[in-house]
Amino acid sequence: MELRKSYFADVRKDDLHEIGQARPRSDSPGHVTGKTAFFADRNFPGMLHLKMVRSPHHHARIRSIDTSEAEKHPGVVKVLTAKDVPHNVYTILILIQVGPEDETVLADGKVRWRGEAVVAVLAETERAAQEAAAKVKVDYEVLPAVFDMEEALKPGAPIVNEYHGQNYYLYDSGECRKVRFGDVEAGFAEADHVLEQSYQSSPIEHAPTETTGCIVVPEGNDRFTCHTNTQAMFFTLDNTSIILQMPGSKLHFVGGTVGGGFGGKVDVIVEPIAILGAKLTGRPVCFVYSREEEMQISSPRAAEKVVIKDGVMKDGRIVARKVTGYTDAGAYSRHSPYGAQKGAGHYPGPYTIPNVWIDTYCVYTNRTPSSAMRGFGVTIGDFALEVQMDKLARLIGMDPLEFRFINAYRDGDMKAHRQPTEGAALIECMQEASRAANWPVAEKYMAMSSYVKGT
Amino acid sequence: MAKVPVQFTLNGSEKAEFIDSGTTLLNALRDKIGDTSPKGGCHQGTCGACSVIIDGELRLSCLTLAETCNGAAITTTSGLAEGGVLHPLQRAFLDAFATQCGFCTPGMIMAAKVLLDHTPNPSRDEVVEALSGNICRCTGYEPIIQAVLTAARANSQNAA
Amino acid sequence: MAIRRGRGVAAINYPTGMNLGGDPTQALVHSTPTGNFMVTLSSVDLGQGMKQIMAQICAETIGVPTDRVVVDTADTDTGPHCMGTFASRGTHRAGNAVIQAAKEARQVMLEVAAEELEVNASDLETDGQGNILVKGAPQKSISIFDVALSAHFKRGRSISGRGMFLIPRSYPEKETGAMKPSTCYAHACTVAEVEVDDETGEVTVLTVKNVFEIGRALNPKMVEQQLVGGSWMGISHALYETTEPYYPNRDHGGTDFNQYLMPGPGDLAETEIIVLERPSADGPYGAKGPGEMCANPQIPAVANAVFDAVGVRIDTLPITPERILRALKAQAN
Amino acid sequence: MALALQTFATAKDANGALKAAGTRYLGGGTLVVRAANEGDVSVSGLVRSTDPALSAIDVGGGKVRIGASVTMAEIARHPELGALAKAARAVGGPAIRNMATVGGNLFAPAPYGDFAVALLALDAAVGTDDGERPIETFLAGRGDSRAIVTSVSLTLPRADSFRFLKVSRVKPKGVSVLSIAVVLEQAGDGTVSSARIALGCMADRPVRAKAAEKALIGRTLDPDGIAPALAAAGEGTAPITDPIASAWYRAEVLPVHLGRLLLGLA
Repeated sequence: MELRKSYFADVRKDDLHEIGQARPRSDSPGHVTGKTAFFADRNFPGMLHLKMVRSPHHHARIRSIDTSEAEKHPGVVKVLTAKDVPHNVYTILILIQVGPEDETVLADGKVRWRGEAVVAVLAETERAAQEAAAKVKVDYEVLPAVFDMEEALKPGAPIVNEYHGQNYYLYDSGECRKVRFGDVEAGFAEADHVLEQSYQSSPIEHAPTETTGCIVVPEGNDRFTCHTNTQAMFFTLDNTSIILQMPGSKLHFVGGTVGGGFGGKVDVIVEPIAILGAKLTGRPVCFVYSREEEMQISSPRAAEKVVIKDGVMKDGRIVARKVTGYTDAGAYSRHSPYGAQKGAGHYPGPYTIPNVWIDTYCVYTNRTPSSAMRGFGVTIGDFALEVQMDKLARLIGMDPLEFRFINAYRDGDMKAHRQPTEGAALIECMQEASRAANWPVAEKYMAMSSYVKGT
Repeated sequence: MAKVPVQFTLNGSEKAEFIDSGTTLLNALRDKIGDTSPKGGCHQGTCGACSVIIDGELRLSCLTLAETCNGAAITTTSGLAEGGVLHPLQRAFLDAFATQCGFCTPGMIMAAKVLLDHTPNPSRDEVVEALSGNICRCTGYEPIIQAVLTAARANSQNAA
Repeated sequence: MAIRRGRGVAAINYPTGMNLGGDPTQALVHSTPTGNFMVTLSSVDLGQGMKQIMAQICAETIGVPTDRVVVDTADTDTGPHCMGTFASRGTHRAGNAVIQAAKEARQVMLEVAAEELEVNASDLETDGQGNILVKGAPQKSISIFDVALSAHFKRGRSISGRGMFLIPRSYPEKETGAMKPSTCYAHACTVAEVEVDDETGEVTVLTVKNVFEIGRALNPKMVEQQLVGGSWMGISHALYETTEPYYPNRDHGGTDFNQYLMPGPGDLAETEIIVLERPSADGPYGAKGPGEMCANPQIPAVANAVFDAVGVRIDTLPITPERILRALKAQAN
Repeated sequence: MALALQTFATAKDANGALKAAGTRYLGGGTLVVRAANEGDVSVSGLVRSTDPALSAIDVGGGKVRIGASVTMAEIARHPELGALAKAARAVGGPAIRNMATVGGNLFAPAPYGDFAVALLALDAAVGTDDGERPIETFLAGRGDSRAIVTSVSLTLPRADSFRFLKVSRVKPKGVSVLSIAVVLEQAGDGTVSSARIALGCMADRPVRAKAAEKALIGRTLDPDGIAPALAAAGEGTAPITDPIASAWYRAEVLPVHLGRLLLGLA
């Protein structure tokens, strides 16, 4: 890696003692000696193992659940169903008023994706929990399911989640988050070329080497210590407190040594049910995802569809951009309404375009609920935007890098969401990339600056 | 549940335990013996985080039943530093900033150690091959490869 | 058989912190009797090295070497609230909270030192080595060790501080979408060079040249860790990864690291990283969040390079050999 | 029922124990222990044998008998099994190769079982206490087999007559898109006098490409000469679809990779 100190030297103090120094990491000695203690590197006498009975169906009504055989299985200590969860509602973004409360901790009456948690089995050993889980009998009435976002948005599609009443999240702005800037239709009318293209992604897993999990220890004084690899301590504590209808003062979360997160450990999934198990049994409880669960049950990065329609002039200026984004939330919201609206704030990308129209939708389908991941709400949008930029440049016969210089945002430029650009540095990144990749551009672009408009 | 005796050396010291038959070496090491340096990243044999050295060979402790290790000599990453002095590989991982979350690190170091034990001056391709059963999600592998090559160079200089 | 070569470029920006703000983080800082400093947080280190970075930020602000700072974090009984580690917010939000707390502690430290040295606190400065000096008269000094002892046992002062950082929540205007998503943005431009086997659709990424602008590289080696690993993940996203290979069909989802595809150590592109620093107005020492955006530009850069190589557009991720081969066959017809 | 392991000194005794319901034979553990870890509760008893014959490699007279417990790593480093080394190294990473056995590989479902593909091309004989069977017969009925595999025997190929290719997405250790093993004999004029081609991932278990084998006879190993064989390569196959690749893709690239292998380009 090289630091190119020549850029922005006039606005940067470089005479610091500790900042800017490549100090060794304080945690590395623990890592290389195997002494770093991850949550699972603890062992408590009498610890129970929690295994989840999951839906084999994408969409089904639960007619009945029979846990009697499982409860009799040797080594089983407790079997939990929806009725055992004090406030059986997954409350993830309620603390910042995003909501919605559209998901249960354990399925109650219905399942809406293959893998949804239905019954939790707590046993002396993992094996006993697995064997007992196999003995839980759930009678399902299978319902029609929908997997394709376009199908889900059509009238008459199976309703994934009755909470919403339709297969999309309802924002205060309506069926989508909207950005309206300038007159996009006038821009298309004025443009030399109009190009509309559609982009698609598939769900992506964080795949941390350490799977999601926690160990809960009853402290004997009505308090519970939860050793967890959550990415957000109080987020998890406060949500658990609501779900378990338990004062937050009874909960003690310890973590902060995590075997990779990438956004996958932001969902508050394992802790509430494990703490409930510890409370009802008085025993330490370990609930850790198997690798299969991490890969297919934990929330992935959402699949997205992005439709971009651009009006571009022969001289390289983009004069209008309309973006319609669809985020496949799966069966429940989790963080997806937030992610979809983050996309609305990100489009039309780091370019100054006078006429912009953005709609971003959060769509429900019968698949594993998606949630946050590294680059949440932006990564797939950037793929779509930057491939579109390449297509536009070729459409007008312009070098793709030079085309970006022409449209790059600079300090003071008004963005579509009506914030003036501050601290821009796209131009300088492209100038340095031009040099590093030996991809020459015209001298006028190398002379540009993010500081001042116009060269 | 039938208990079976297991006895082996772990990092040079004798260990003897009664365990449930069918217990994996990974679980025996972590839960019974208290060596948590091998990590359970998948329990499928697909991530390498549980790698240990058994009688000089790299093995996956998650797929090895403990009772099949009677009489074996087992090495784990927790046993590499001698008298508080880091093994050259551990030193190289530190210096190369080759750890991020650290979860894969003990397994990576085991895989690298077996390589250097047999091939003191490996090529880059040999390092890549040696690490190929170990997943890292943070680093992009390059710093780890560089750490192993650096440790090999340090080894050969010490030997010279 | 033909191996065809192409290159592609992409440029991106990325917001630091939770979209629309409203995501607070707090920090507490106090000295021990011998002049070491404790930073207490509830933020989570995911492996990116937050603990180390917070120690360096605190050390810089107080004016001591980093090894005199201990970070105690992610314990809800001791650490004040943090929204969590996500949205490239850790360094920015917690870093600002630590600076505020450390400044408050530093002020008390200087006041105690001023009493010991019988000067005004405003006339004092730190040397970064653990000493407090009178500006312009460095021979007149006192060690932070002695200042902390004095504060504890002689003057009854708590060398401590509280920090809180909150970007006020922005609410999007319903009809226009007027809003403030973020206060600062990181930037990147990537050029990727690929080879495509036009009989099998297999792609080899030969080189990626990444330029990242991240505000401030607080610890350059740790920044490099993030950027190298992120660049690998970007390529991985472009060409390999998905839990649903036949999306929207739900079948054949991978359940292990053999089936969930990611580039192995034998698939690495030659990776070049160049870092620019335009300090952000509200970042801790100008830092922005580099952890997420570093994995984004490789995806379109690789996609564009594939087109440059073989003349087919794959607008669906991941860009698998199958998708390329199908497109090549369609193109041939 | 908790999992329990029984160890026997002879394969014969182990065979007896395997008659009990819910038992499986434990080889290297890469399949069986994994299944138990993943919550397969149908198996409660594991049986293994420490019979030294299972771990022996006997080379002589141009033939080799490999005990079923011999690992991929042992084959890969054996000085007289150089011809098989590439196929043995195609299995897993270093740790897996120290564990995965020849016997286990015969049971590995696609996309695993690359070494068995090589054994099929080499026309190995699979030994149990009941005697030896041709590998083709064995593979066809492997789901019904309860008897412990004790060995595989084969005639060692001349180095230049045996070719092996594994195609994977992830390097150097990824599971197969497909694997191909070819044993070729050529006449003095360079034309193919005999050919045996085995394919991995082109069905749920290794299969032969008999039409392609036939189409090679009398042909030379050049693009024109092998064209009929490539055209026939997929005949009788039913490629798997999995997270690695679809059946369509496997079928499309099989002739490409077979061609490269035959022309010495792979």
